[in-house]
Amino acid sequence: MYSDKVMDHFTNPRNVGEIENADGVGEVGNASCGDIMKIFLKVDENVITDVKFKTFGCGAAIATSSMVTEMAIGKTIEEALALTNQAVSEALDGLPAQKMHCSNLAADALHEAIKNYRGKSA
Amino acid sequence: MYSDKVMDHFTNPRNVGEIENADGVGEVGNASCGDIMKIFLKVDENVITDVKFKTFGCGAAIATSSMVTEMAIGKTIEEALALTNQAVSEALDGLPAQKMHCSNLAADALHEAIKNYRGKSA
Amino acid sequence: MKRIYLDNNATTPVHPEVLEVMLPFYRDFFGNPSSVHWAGREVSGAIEKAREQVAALINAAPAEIVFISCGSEGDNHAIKGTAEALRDKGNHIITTTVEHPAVLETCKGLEKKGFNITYLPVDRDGMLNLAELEKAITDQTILISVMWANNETGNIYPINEIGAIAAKYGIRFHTDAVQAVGKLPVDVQKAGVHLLVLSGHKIGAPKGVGALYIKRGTRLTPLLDGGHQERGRRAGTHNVAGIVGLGKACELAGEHLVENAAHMRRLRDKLEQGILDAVPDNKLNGHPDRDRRLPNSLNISFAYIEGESLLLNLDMYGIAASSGSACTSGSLEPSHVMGAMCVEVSLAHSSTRFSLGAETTEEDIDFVLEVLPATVQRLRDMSPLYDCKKTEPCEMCETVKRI
Amino acid sequence: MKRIYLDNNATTPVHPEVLEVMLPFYRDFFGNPSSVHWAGREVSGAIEKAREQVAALINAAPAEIVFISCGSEGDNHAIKGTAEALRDKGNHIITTTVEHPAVLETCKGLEKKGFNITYLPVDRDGMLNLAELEKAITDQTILISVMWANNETGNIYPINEIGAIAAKYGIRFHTDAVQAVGKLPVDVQKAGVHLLVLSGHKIGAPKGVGALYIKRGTRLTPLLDGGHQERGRRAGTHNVAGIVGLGKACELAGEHLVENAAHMRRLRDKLEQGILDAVPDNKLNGHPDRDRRLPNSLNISFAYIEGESLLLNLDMYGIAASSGSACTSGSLEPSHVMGAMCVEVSLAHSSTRFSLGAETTEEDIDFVLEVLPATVQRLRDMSPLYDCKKTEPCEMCETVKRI
Ligand SMILES: Cc1ncc(COP(=O)(O)O)c(C=O)c1O
Ligand SMILES: Cc1ncc(COP(=O)(O)O)c(C=O)c1O
Repeated sequence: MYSDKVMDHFTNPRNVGEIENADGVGEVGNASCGDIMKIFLKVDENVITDVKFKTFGCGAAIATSSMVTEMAIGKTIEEALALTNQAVSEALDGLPAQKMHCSNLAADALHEAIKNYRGKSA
Repeated sequence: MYSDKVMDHFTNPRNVGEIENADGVGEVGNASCGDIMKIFLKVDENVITDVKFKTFGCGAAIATSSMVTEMAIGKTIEEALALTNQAVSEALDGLPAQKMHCSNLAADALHEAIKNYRGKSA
Repeated sequence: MKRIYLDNNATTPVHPEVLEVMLPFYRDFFGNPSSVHWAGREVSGAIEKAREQVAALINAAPAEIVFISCGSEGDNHAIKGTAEALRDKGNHIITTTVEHPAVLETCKGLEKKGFNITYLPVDRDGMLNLAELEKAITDQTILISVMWANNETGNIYPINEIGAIAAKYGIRFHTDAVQAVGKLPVDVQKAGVHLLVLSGHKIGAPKGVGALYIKRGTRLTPLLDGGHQERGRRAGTHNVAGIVGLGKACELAGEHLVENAAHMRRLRDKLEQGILDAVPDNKLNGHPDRDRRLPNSLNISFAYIEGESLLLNLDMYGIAASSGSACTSGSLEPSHVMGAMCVEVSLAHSSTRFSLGAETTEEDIDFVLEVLPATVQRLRDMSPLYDCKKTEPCEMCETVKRI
Repeated sequence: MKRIYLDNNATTPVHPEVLEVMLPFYRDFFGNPSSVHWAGREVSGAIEKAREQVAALINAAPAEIVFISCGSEGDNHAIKGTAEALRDKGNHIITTTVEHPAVLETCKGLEKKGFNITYLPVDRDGMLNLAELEKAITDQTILISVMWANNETGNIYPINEIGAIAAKYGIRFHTDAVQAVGKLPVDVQKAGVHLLVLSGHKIGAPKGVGALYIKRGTRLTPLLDGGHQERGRRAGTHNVAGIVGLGKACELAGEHLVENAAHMRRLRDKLEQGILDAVPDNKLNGHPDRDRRLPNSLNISFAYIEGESLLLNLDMYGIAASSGSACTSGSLEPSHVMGAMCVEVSLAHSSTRFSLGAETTEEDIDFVLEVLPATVQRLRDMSPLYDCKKTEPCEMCETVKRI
């Protein structure tokens, strides 16, 4: 069902956890849908220096969360905002069709965290 | 589907044929039903001395025809009239349910032949 | 005793290669393809592979294939599902008088629910008049259902032409291709069909599995409601081994189509000619042009005798065939196909079908030709319809003789 | 890797003895049981023997058994067939909110056709209130459909009592016994049911075969119209090998019922107690009294984590289980059974079903108990719902915590 890349990120998720005193925190999803993703950011001079995540959800939700953290670290805020859910799923060699709707929200969570960061720093 | 007795009478039918100058001839059934039985009688002093049959029909029709000839030979007219289709099928160790309606008419054919004989001799 | 199986239109032996690919799914890979764990994953790929194999044989896309339990289910699904989905568009269905009971009885059931059914007649050769078909179309017509080939006579219907008529009027077209698949090239796109039914056990797959082709975009109400299997088009846990077997059987059927058809055709023609030559007072049922019948099918009536008793006699020689006699049909009437072709009733009762398979041999045919004439004669000698002028004139015999 | 199959409510492996009796019907006896020749006769007796074996397991008469292709077909047949046959008597059907989709979706379909359906609620343990059932009966009620045992929770419903209520009001009673047969004694006469469905692949027979018990005298419109098979009650060529396998599986199920149930019960209780003791923040789904659940079933939610990710983790250990999570149900909603029991939604997403089989071993259970607690903990450590007070208050967590 899942690609090897998805299974790799699911089995060995990167950057799990929280960042204390994060510069930005974003959360998307809800329990009725079965997926909640929370992203924590550290930003230094407009560059994302650290990202961590916590996710309640299925294999795809965990894998996309892990993948988005890897993709975001080192990017500028603007570059990170250009990251799409589609790009995340492509980086994972695709997701099953029925997972595209609910579990592919990691980029949204990242964007929420950036919004939260901008709100704070404004 | 068929009992051994039915198959025996079907494979080696007794008394197939016609009787020239028969004392009685009876025919029952019709082609749309798929079964036609014709019985020929020789009667001597109220005793059936010979019976022959010709049958167009399925295995059950042929076997019951054969059986009824065996059962009738040597019987008086009255005894032969008491022979029922049921008795014929029992003598064959039974017939499949769907065959009881259409193919179990041999005793009727015998009775028709007796009627024909009585009509002639009256 | 040697066994000669000439009833391949009733069912076929499971092909050894088909059984071989099925066995692992009984022994090791027993999971439910809907499951996410190893046991499910082991089998879900196999289902999709089979879907591709079935699709390839009929030139469909895999997503257009729905697995079902038998041909009858497919016909019920296609017709009832259309009736329900398109009820608002109309209540008229066109079919033929020679369809399989799975179509005819389904249509009769719909009549009770307010549908009008046109049952197109056939001529004495069992063929349709396409002008009549076209004339039968009304603005209420929601479905044309015509079989690709007839199971009793082997007659092949002009599916491409019917598809063109359906397309011209924008009417949905269903074809029961249970007898055509594996014996003829079947191309759903060329034929312009929206719904096509095939059944595994007619093509070397096991009994209990079949497929319904549903052209993309065809609104069809499911027959079995329930779980999400087959993308909501057919509920029920997949018959995994059966489906895998069906896939393999379709692959084999595609690979060997031309060669198998030629082989059966040659032997069928030999059998046909042999019988016509050796047994008097016969009547061929179906199209006299052998090109317009399935390459494996021969249906012939032997006047004055009844079919079941002939079958039983042939059976004693190890020869398996079938008959349109009431005695073998499960009903009180002889074959409705013979009736539709205006075959006289006692000839209908004697209609005998020989349907060959890829495994049929020359020796099989020779043996049938060796024993059949005397067997027919033996039964004729027992028949009151035969040569009955000797005794007294009989209206029945006259009818038969006229044919 | 060792494989531990704890998903027997989804499907079971084919019993080796079952496969053994099936194989001759793929290899040698391939005939169509409707045929009169040797090939047909070789198999028709086997079908009738299987019918007796199935009937014996549920205390029915063989003539009351109709072979079908799956449990879903049986539920559709029983309910739609009743709706059609008894439409003139009324248009009200009583069922429950926890039925299998094969019942629920069928009932939803009937609603569109003018039927009124009462979906009886269940309490938090998943049980029915029989007084409510009785109150729901109107003079329009034509059918009560209540499953014998639930596939997700294993809850056993009081079928005999429901049968008595149905009898009191002269209402037809259908029960989906797909999960009960083979795990509990099932006696159609004692239960007073008119229609009962069982499915082969849940009891060691292959997928693609099942049986519908139709009590003598029960008017039921067929779901599949066509040929005369099954005395007109179900058209379509018999799945001979599958039917033979189902017969054998029923025979084995009857012989080993008590011993298998005791074995599964002991191990299930060990697993249940072990999990309840070792994993905090859990919720048992289903009746707390283990006597009122199937002896093989355990359904439990682990707060803060989602079911599919737990399944995938267990799968990496070779453990096969299932979940009520939306991600495994094929729909966007978590299990309707959890919903009916008012299980809070995130707990519904984490509901995990372990269903044992006769082949489950003590070592299997020990291994699950060894790896499960750490696996749950690992996912909890990844979950924003777990221990989230550390960061900021979260309404969701509060909901979960309250359970
Ligand atoms: C209670 C219940 N009813 C019906 C079914 C449907 O059976 P099948 O999968 O054979 O169609 C199942 C199994 O999935 C079940 O557990
Ligand atoms: C033309 C045709 N349609 C439908 C069927 C029904 O197929 P099944 O026996 O698989 O239900 C058959 C076979 O009996 C057939 O020959």
